[in-house]
Amino acid sequence: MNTLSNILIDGLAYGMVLFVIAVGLSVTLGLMRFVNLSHGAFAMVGGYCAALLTRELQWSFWLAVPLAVLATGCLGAVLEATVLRHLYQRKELDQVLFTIGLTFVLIATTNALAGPQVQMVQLPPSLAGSIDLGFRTMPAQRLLVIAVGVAVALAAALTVTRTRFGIWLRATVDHPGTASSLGIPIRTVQCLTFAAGAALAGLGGVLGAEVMPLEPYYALKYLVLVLVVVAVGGMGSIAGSLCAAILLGLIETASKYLASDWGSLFFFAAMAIVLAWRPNGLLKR
Amino acid sequence: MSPLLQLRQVDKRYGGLHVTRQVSFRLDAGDRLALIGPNGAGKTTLVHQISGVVPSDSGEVWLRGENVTRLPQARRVRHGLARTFQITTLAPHLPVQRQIEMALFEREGLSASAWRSVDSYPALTAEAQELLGRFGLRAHAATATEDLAYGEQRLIEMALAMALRPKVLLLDEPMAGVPKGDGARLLSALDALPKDLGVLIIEHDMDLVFRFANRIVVLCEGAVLAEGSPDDIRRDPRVRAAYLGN
Amino acid sequence: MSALMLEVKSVQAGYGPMTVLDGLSFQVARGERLAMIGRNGVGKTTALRAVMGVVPLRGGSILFAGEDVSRLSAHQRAERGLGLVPQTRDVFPSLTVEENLLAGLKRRPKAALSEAYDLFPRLAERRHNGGNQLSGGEQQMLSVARALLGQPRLLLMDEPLEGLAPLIRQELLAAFRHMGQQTGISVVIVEQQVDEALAYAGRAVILDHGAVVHEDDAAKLAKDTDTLERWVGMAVH
Amino acid sequence: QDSTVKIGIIGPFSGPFAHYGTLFKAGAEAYVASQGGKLAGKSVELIYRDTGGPNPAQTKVMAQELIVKNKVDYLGGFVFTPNAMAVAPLIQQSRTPTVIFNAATSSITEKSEYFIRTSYTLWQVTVPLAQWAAKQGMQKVVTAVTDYGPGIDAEAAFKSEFAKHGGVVVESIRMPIATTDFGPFAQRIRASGAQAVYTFLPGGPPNLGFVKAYNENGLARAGIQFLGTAETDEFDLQKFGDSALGLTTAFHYSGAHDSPQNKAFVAALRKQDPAAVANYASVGAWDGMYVIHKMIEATGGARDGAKALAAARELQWESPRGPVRIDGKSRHITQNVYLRKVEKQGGALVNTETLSFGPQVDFGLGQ
Amino acid sequence: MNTISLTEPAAATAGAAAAGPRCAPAWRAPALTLALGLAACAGMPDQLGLLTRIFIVGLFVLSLDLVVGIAGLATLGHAAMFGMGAYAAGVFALRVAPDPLVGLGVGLLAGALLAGLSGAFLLRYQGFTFLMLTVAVSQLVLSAAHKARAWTGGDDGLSGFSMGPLLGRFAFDLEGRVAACYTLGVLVLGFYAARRLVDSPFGLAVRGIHESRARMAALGTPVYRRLLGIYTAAGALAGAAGALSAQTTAVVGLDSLSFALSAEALVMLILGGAGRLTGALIGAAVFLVLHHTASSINPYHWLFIVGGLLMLVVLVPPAKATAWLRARLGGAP
Ligand SMILES: Nc1ncnc2c1ncn2[C@@H]1O[C@H](COP(=O)(O)OP(=O)(O)OP(=O)(O)O)[C@@H](O)[C@H]1O
Ligand SMILES: Nc1ncnc2c1ncn2[C@@H]1O[C@H](COP(=O)(O)OP(=O)(O)OP(=O)(O)O)[C@@H](O)[C@H]1O
Ligand SMILES: [Mg+2]
Ligand SMILES: [Mg+2]
Repeated sequence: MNTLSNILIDGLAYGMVLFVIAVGLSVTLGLMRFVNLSHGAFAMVGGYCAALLTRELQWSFWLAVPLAVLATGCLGAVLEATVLRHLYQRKELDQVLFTIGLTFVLIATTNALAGPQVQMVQLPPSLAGSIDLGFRTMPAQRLLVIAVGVAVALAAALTVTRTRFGIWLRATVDHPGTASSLGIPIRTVQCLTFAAGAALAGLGGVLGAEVMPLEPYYALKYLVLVLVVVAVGGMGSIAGSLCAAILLGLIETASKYLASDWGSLFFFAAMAIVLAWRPNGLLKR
Repeated sequence: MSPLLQLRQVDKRYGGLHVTRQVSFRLDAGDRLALIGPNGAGKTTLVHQISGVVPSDSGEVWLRGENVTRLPQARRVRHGLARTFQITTLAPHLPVQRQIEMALFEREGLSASAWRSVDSYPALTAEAQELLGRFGLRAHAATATEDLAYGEQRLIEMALAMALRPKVLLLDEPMAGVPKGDGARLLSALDALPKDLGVLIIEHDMDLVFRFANRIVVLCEGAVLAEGSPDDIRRDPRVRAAYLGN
Repeated sequence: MSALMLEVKSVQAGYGPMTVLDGLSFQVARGERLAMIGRNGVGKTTALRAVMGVVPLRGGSILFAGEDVSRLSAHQRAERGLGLVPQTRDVFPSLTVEENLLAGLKRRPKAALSEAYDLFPRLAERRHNGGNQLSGGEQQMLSVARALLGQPRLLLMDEPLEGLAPLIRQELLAAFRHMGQQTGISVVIVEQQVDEALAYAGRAVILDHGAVVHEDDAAKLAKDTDTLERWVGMAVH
Repeated sequence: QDSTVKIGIIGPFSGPFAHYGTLFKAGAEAYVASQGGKLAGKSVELIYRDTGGPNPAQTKVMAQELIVKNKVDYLGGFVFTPNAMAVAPLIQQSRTPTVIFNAATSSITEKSEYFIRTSYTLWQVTVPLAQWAAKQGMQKVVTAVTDYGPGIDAEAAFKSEFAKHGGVVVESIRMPIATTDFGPFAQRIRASGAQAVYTFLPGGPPNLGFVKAYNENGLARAGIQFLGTAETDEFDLQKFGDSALGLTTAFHYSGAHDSPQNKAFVAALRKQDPAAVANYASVGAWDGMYVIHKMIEATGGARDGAKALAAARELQWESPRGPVRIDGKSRHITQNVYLRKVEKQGGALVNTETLSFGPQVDFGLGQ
Repeated sequence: MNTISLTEPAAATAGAAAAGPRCAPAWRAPALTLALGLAACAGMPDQLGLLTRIFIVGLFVLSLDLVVGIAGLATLGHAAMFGMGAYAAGVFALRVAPDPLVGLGVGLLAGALLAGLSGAFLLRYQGFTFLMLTVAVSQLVLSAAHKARAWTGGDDGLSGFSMGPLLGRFAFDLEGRVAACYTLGVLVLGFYAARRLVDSPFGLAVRGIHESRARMAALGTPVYRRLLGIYTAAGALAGAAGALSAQTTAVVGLDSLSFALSAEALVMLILGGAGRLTGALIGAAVFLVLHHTASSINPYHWLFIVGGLLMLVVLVPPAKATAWLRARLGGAP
């Protein structure tokens, strides 16, 4: 009984961490269908910015995080406007190659600038402790992650499905030329969306740092994990990514409680089963 | 004589949408059957059901005396069925000639042969080139298919179906995008096909339909509205109201 | 204010190493209906796409309502009043029918949508279906309706009748005529159904190898079987 | 030219484990610099090769190149067991003395008689820790190790030794190597009702994650004693912040070891590379170079593997970690193991040695 | 016979000069590879280890090209077959017999077997779903190998076996001469077989499936079976490459099953150009040589170099670059 509630609580918390880390990719890969393997690198940039601001400059966490997210978004926008825009029409494999290359360079840069050590984001006292749930305790920071995760999921899903911008975005992805000839400013749409994806990646990097520590290889380490979340959730479905993240978080946590010596076997088996059952993801549109 | 193709009460739903309803008709050797009807009547869906792209919810499809309702697409093709697509469906990067050769290898049952080069079948190569020549595409033999104009790609759709030397040929708006003159000539050329071949054609150009078909089935809202000779259909007031106009 | 809606001056365009349009020039007057005909692969589609700005120019210039739009992007041209019905229809598969219609809309949605649904009742029935779930003809309707909702001053239509049932075709051409009288919209129509196109249009140009080879009054051209036979290869009737 | 001795150093210089490579380099070069740039009168050339992570095939290619093309006299380095295993046939065939600076599985030195090891094995540091735990009156301990070779070694070592002294390992948790969220394991440790947790994790981020989970889930407050080995590695000790205070580990080296030799080592290292950290990797390289130094001395710089090995076998010296010697039979280093506690000194966290268990051999051989 | 004529038949035959597409002889590229490989071995006797590695990885990337470039199935799990072949050959050498050629056959079969079995499941899916499922399958195989310590040695690696002499005569030497010739030989044979496969009607059908499944199905091609065929063939080649790796290094690590290996091979393939087989070899050679030089000159920041190169290759594709160069140098078009 106790184990079950532990699994539920820890699984939910871990799932939300997975979600905030993956949601940016859900935008760039899922929605824009741009195979953005540099997602982890953007997350890393966001995380490092926040770590730098809070630790070296002693900024308040609440100020540093939005700024770090903004900075990542700007980096995304600049890269999109200068280089990545030329890759939308290219083969997916070219996108893979380019974004992997970009990731390598960002890893090497990070390593050269900040060294190989783990970077910590300085948490404010209100988040640093843990919260007593009666029968157990839980890190306070996870509550923030859960709240932000839900908020981001709602905001993103509504933007995509309910607003004019969402229609523009999906139209642009389907047939850019035709979208443009209907008067949709496709360049703006693409650039903004990519920047938003990068910013969300940055947010994930910051908020997820407690569980997925920031170090240069961060950019590649969790790539498979976030790809799995996006795949299981279904291309282009933010809500799907949320469900997938929670499901996978629960499974992973349950396996830690009950059968940890099987490693990530259950995680991947779960993914295989879900995809075999629903090839287009949990929430197929 | 058993019909080449027979549909028995074929049905298909997409969620709440009843797309084909209890459709039955037959196609005999030598038939030139036109399937017409308003947009969204379910004509393409019916062709998908016959060729096995889309499974039927109920009903049966019989091909040359055999129930093929549950067979996969490939098996139906081997039973002598060939089709074209309304929305051009080709391998975009392959040279046009290779595209045709694929069909020929498949017809000859060679597509599992994994050692001899495709160039070592001179008879088939010649046949492919001859076929391209007949469609005026000989000069494009080495061109990548996607580099052809839309109308030329429509012709390849036809050429591929012909290459299979089918017994039953399903043509889904083959003339769309082809200049009218060429379309007319294409159809009269179809007339010269072997007599025992059954052709089912979907087409919205009534000039061509009335010239080509010896029998017409009108589909409306997924059900057969009328069936008969071209003259019957032309005069049928229901068909005029639903489809033909004045 | 220029009396010409569109002026295409010795335009060059192509794909990769290939040149498709080679010195293409033609004009469209305000309120005029121009038919563009020619065999497969002569560059009709490319011409329309170049005017719209979807295919980049390699030479020449395009003037729209007197303004040089050669360097503008497609959406800027759309804002100035150009509209295109692409030959491949390009319905957005991940949008529903209604969202497809809203994509290019600049006005209040309600009135515009009901206009579109009046023209194509079939679309109203399918309004919540995905764009990838439509029949060929329904896609064509959607593509035309979508372009019309943008309220273009010059509408470029690439085989807009293809795949439509005869009844719809007649209705649609009638609607186009009506619209032309009401709003003074100019139209360039590419059509393989040459007789229909010539009956609808006021003037016609024939393309071959990416250039205009013949230009005439549509009604006159319709009777000029020699010319048609030569350039379009049709011996209809 | 003839009098130059070439030493190939194989380790990860890129990838997630690149800091090992950096520390190897700093440690080895610091040693050479401390000897005035020459070893036994010979100038030495250090040639580095990057393996990335565990990649035996790649490692073998590099070792082969070093031996055949660069004609190195000695090999050094090695972080991962399979990489070390991969070169065994090569060094055996070419008689190249090879000093392992880090890889910690006991059986490696059995694969070739040209292997010498100046690091540690998990048996070596765990056995005295288990004895100590039993002596402290602990009866129930839970083990939580990362599920890979060294972790399994560590678990086996603790279990068998602790049982010998009457203790019970109530639960043996193996944590997948890719684990990032250690919360569930912390809960399991707590639920097991043990008095202490013995743990082994690979260096870097997992250490941080585990210690954080240990604190956040209230294990420290519940009085569950932390028994570790390399977890409080000086390399990222400062990142732990105050959460590391009081962690108890048993290990063969602490950067804070109080001896003139260690002070000299730390100073030399600083001078070589201000960013380098004195920890088990850099000291492993430093001592490894010492062994190579002595082998060069014995052979006079000539290429004679057998003679070099004979010299190394009986070596005994005062290392920065304390008195050590190479065990003649196993060719593994015999050294003191210390009980250490994390404390704050001058604003920085250090591993303070509170107790020396005395010289320990590798108990893992023949297990 | 069908007799349609759209244009005048005379015109069609007159245009017979328009040549159709033709395949290059299947032996040409492999023969060139053999010549280049031998020349490299002769020219760089010190670097036989590196060359051996290039031959092995080249064979592996070649097999990946069959799946990715030819069949159009992007996979990030190809290492599963490589590792399977490696472990099979290693276990075979350790427990049964040390003969290299028999071991190679065992590795090849093991790779084919795994590909056949996993393909039977995987090939029901396409695109991104397929990609992620290949990741899942290879991770499951990795977990299994990790768990089966008794057979695989877990993460300590499978070691302790040694290979007998090749053909009973040529023992594997320290400089790696025999290993280099052996792997080059297998690579060239594998390349020749792959070339024939791709140029055959079977290969054509697979390429057709790559481009349009619906079209191929309508032509009567049993799509699933053809894909399974090519996937199994690719698995066999990957297994052979794995076996070569196990035999020449005498150790098999879990890295031979890892995601990193799959991803790296994919990078090599795209680098060299997917879908042309030669691209696979070029990509493997360029990548490994680069890695090797970059990491011997300055091991610290080789990621800068390779990352920059990858981006450059995408932005300025080699084909474009050579065309530009040729134009620049004023050569014939
Ligand atoms: N995307 C493309 N890439 C390369 N070549 C193309 C492309 N689109 C068209 N072409 C080529 O450009 C030429 C002109 O094509 P275009 O589509 O403009 O012709 P069209 O007159 O519209 O023909 P149709 O009547 O068949 O639609 C053709 O030869 C075609 O092969
Ligand atoms: N996958 C699908 N999901 C839902 N509805 C579909 C799907 N495919 C087709 N439909 C609907 O089924 C109906 C019949 O489509 P079908 O393509 O068979 O029409 P058609 O008779 O060929 O029309 P057209 O002449 O326009 O090509 C259409 O209304 C279409 O919207
Ligand atoms: Mg249809
Ligand atoms: Mg066109």
